[in-house]
Amino acid sequence: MDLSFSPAEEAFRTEVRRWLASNVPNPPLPSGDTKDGFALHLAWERKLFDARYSVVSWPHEFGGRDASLWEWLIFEEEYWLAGAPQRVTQNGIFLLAPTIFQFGTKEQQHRILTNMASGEHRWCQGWSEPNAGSDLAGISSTAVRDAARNGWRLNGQKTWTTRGAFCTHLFGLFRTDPTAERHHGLTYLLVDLQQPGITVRAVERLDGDDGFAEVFFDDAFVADDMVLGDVDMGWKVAMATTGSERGLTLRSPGRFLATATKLIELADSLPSAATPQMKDRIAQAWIDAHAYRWQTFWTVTNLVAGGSAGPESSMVKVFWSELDIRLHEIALELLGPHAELVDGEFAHWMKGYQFALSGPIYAGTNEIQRNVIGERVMGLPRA
Amino acid sequence: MDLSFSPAEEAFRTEVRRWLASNVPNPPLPSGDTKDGFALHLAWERKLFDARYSVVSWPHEFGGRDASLWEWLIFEEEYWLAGAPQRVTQNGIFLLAPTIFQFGTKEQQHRILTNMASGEHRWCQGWSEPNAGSDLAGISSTAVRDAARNGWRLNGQKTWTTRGAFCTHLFGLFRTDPTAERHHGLTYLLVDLQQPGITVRAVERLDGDDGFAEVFFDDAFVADDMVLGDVDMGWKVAMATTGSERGLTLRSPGRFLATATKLIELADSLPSAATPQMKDRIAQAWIDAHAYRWQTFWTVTNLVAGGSAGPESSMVKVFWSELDIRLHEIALELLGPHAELVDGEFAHWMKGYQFALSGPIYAGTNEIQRNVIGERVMGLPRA
Amino acid sequence: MRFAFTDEQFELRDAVHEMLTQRCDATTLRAAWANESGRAPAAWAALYDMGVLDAMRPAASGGLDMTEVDVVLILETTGRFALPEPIVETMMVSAPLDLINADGESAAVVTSESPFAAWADSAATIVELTASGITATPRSKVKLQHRISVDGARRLFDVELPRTPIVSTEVARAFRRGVLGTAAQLCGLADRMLDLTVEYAQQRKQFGVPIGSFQAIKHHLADARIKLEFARPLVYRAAASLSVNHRDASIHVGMAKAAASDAAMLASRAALQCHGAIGYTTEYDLHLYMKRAWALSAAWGDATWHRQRVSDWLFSPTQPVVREGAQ
Amino acid sequence: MRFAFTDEQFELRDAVHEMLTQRCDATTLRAAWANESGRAPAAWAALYDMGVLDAMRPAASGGLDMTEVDVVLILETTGRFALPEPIVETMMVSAPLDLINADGESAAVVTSESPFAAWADSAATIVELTASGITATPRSKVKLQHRISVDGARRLFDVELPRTPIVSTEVARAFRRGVLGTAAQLCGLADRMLDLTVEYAQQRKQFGVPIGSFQAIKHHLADARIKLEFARPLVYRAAASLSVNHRDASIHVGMAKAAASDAAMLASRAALQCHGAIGYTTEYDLHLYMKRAWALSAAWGDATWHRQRVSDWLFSPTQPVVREGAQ
Repeated sequence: MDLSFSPAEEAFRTEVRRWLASNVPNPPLPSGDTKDGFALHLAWERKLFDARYSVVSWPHEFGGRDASLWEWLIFEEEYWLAGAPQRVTQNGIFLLAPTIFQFGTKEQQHRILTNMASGEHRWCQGWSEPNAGSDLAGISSTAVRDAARNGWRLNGQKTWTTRGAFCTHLFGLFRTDPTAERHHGLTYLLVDLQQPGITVRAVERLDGDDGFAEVFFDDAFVADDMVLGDVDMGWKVAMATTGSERGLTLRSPGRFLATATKLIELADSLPSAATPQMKDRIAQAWIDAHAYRWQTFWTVTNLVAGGSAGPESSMVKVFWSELDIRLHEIALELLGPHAELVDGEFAHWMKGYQFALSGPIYAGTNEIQRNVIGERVMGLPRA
Repeated sequence: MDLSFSPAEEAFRTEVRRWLASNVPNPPLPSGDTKDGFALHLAWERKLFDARYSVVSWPHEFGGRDASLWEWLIFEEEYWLAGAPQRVTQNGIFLLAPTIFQFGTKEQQHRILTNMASGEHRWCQGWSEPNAGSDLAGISSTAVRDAARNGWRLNGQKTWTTRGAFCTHLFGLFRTDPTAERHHGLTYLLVDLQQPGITVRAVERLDGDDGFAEVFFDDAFVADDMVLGDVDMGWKVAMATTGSERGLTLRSPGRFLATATKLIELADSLPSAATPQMKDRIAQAWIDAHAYRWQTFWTVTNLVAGGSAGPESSMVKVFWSELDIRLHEIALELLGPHAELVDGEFAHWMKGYQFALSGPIYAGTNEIQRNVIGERVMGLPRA
Repeated sequence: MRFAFTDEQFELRDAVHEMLTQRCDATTLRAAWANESGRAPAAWAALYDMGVLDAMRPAASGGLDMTEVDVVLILETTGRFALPEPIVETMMVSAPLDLINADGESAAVVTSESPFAAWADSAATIVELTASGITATPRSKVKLQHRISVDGARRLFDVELPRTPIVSTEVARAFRRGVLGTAAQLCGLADRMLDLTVEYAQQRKQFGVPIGSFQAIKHHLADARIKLEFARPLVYRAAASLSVNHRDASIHVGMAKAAASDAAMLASRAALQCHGAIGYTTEYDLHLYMKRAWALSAAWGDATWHRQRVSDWLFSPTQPVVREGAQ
Repeated sequence: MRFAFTDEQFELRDAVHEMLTQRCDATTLRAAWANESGRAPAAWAALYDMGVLDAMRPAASGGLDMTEVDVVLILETTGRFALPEPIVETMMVSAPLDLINADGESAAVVTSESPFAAWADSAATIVELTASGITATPRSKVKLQHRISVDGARRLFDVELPRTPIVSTEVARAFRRGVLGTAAQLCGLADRMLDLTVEYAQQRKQFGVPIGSFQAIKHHLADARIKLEFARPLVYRAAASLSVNHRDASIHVGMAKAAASDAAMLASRAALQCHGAIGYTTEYDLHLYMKRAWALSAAWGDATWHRQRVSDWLFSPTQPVVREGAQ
């Protein structure tokens, strides 16, 4: 057991910290879930890309640095501690890209990945449908073969598409075999949103930003070279992505360490509100943030040694999503009557609370995750 | 709305308080769930009976005082605040008696109730069986008609019978119609345990006392005049009892007010352990104990006005059982390394904690209660 | 002992309920988010016509001389509908002390626990509760600076008050009435959020069955419902204590607000989680009630603040036998 | 960065696991509850033969010179089996400082946080950790008074120590080792209780199905499992910090004990509730592990005590940038 980072890794940390110190936008950018804010974020992401900080863990040829998992974690810790902007391109980079690396052809990788890393193409996720939420296998949007044009015709509707209103492309599941049911006969398609036959309607999120979108398909077209993996085998491909969706957690310890640190600073700045009982809860949340960090180091050591992340990732998702809410609840209690303000110096705490509230809902509700933990981690019988 | 007690009620409170002050055993009696302790408790209950404090709410003819619900509540508050002994006859008095008042013949009432109130006969509950716990309708113990002797022959096994080892009689459900299933074909029988064909085996509880018993029936006999309600209609009768089992809560606010008061005194006696965060939790528990008191006053006012207690009693059961655990958890935390001791001045807290842990399990687990609340109080669909 | 409301008190509550069903539905709330005042004038006018605004005002000055017990159910109902009006500030805090006229005008109130004046720009009078007493200043003499609440209907303001004379020393009582009114509204909000969720869970299907049939959903909602059902009695009891000026009224009110704030927060968590993504959009109505619950649970002293006072009282050396607190 | 154990460390753990499977099953625990010493001599003898008792002792005095990282899994395993032996007191606290002989004798330890000496009547030496230093007194010179623990195997004693010289000033380190060892045992106990419960929930049927198929049971157990899986890394990390004498080792150990105590308490609640009445009897094995968990979660400083120290450290004015705490 060696809990120190190598000189090379520490050097990388220093380099990243320096670069961020002199480049992170100050004052912070407005929310990236509004039209204007999204544009500002794109400029920032372009800057990251030019400095090869957009996708550090990717191969050099796609704009990355071939960074190790450890370097990636170090980058993420520094990124969050520096208060750098949320990544508005994350759904492509963290959810789709791993799937493309795993299932995409070399040609697809070259055509798609670099444009994704640079922000040239922005990808949103098309999983949920009005009748397919927690029950993802309920998908009913269809893709019908159009042999004449060597592609597929899409019809149906996707919903809860994060930042769909600001994206250029969508990845999602469509039913290609109408006779098949549930998990069968689905295909994983990559769809250009900028074409006739597609209507995107922004949907306002709890915090008032247009963070969601509904996407309507009316005979939209997808060419064969935009099929990811085998036709009718989309479920297997998608599961790999939802796996890495929960795997997003791999990058987030830094996020909660940063929030815990800000929470301590907030308490220091509000001495009369920072009673011993509040400090006790802050200490617990800070301990939890570090528990998450070390649990991640444990997992990464295992991955580096060739292991793989299994259903345990469901435990991680429940843990961080509820920790995030606790961190913000404590902050709001410290703020007392100031908590409800969405203007002024403390506004980011209410904004953050509303964002945190989505954690136990998206990427598989925590209720679904607890079922998975009970059944696949602990071996309890299915209902 | 008038939240004051009448002069007569206050006078009753004073009378009860005086009597208890000069009669409550000091030092407290040992646990009533051991052979010797049970005997000492019986003597105490006899003393209560002689002073007509055993069953204050019962008619005078059965040893009571025809006390109003309010007087009963006042008595219970004073009883607990005086630190008087737990009632080892409570399962008869609080669970069976209400059913006998509702379903028993005049003859049965006269034959059974006074002996119950005096402790002459001690009644235990025969609900659960090895395969009928939360799923009470799974009962398989049988009662077969014995026309020659004008009665029934019992075979089977009951379990988790509280204080069964010290009781003289058992009330429970037996399957009289072997062809009927689940809730049908069950009959509510009153069984004399002191007869051949019955074996009682004490089962040690978490705290080491013989608080449970298994009761085995091997052609035991019950005469027709010990059938409560109609043959094969036992489920309806039993539900009335489990209703009042949760209704036990009607008497228990005093119990938790007393515990909360003792908890505050404990904190005062341990200044270094009584940190602001512990005091904060104590205040919350004290508030909860009073919430329970006033919720009870609300219910009683409604009952006095002719209303009836419905599935809401499931909410009460969940609330007090979890409050009881919280109260004791806080005490154990105040005691720190002394908490594990079961000798010395603080031992009653660990004893009380172990007792409290049974709350969410007996009388229908809190999981079952939450189902009931969801379905019958809130109107959510059954699974 | 009679811990229940009279038929008259229920009837008045029902009348207000019926009126608000007409004049304060979700559409009204969305209008309030968008309009200039953030208020629901039709509902306010009706409350004035019904005499509700002056219910607590002394008869001598044109009020109905009602008590906290008479109006607590009305306040709970205004919470149920998330009425975007300064009813607590006007009806509970100002009218009983004749700090405003009985002509339907409204008041805004600032205290150290609620430093932002809600709907102050449309108020006739700005009332301040200070340690030394109560002041009442015409809005025209007050400098207002708009602050933005997460609840789009709640128009908050920083106020700059000129030196003005103390008009009343009933600060403690006025504060308690404000706390009680807010606690009552929180119970109504919690109830409404749970109703919305039960309704949704009954019809929304996943895996071929209504999601309300899942044990996890049932238990989330059962826990929230339990919390609410044990907060309400504390609120009603606090109302009774205020109406008779009970020695420990401030403690009883604190117990009520702590319980009501916690109940409303738990209800909003359960409601949002059981709804899932739909509840996370502003197109769905839940957020209109949830954000009010967030705001009011922290206003007039949050749960932690009131619990601290109860704790200080319980552990004060001068505290008489604690059992007295039970009487 | 390599946050994992070596094959050798796992092998040693497995060897101890296998031995305890033979020599420390539930029958052994019940025997310990009943016998004179409260101990499991066969298991203790085997640990001595395996060199485990002297693993942390300097090689110079006949030990194996192992570190906290080498032994933390062993301690977790002794917790899994609720080994009724003073292994933490002997192996972690006393042997590393040569306070007892390397011949299989045992030590009892008293500190201000754990004032009762466990298994002191069968110990060779009574070790006391005081602010000024460590004392070690032969049992013959110590007055013992038996105290009864809820865990029938844990024989506790009030001790009356004669004045004896300080034999070591390594108090802080000895205390941290005791805390770490106890935290590791708590993880093992939690794991065992959850295994027992899953096994029971798989076979116990109600309403015609295994109770483990009910969502309420799954979610209780999932929550307990999550708590445990996020406590373990803190325990292993604390072991590493102790082994390199990390500047913040005391904080890391405190984080570990707070998390392990909470995890064990939650696991015992979930285990008992999911078992129902059967778990509430002493005829069933759960209580043997649950009562040890109750005792150890409070021993060597409970969660609240350690969290208080973390809090004091986090909020001390001299605290360097908190992010350093993350390194």
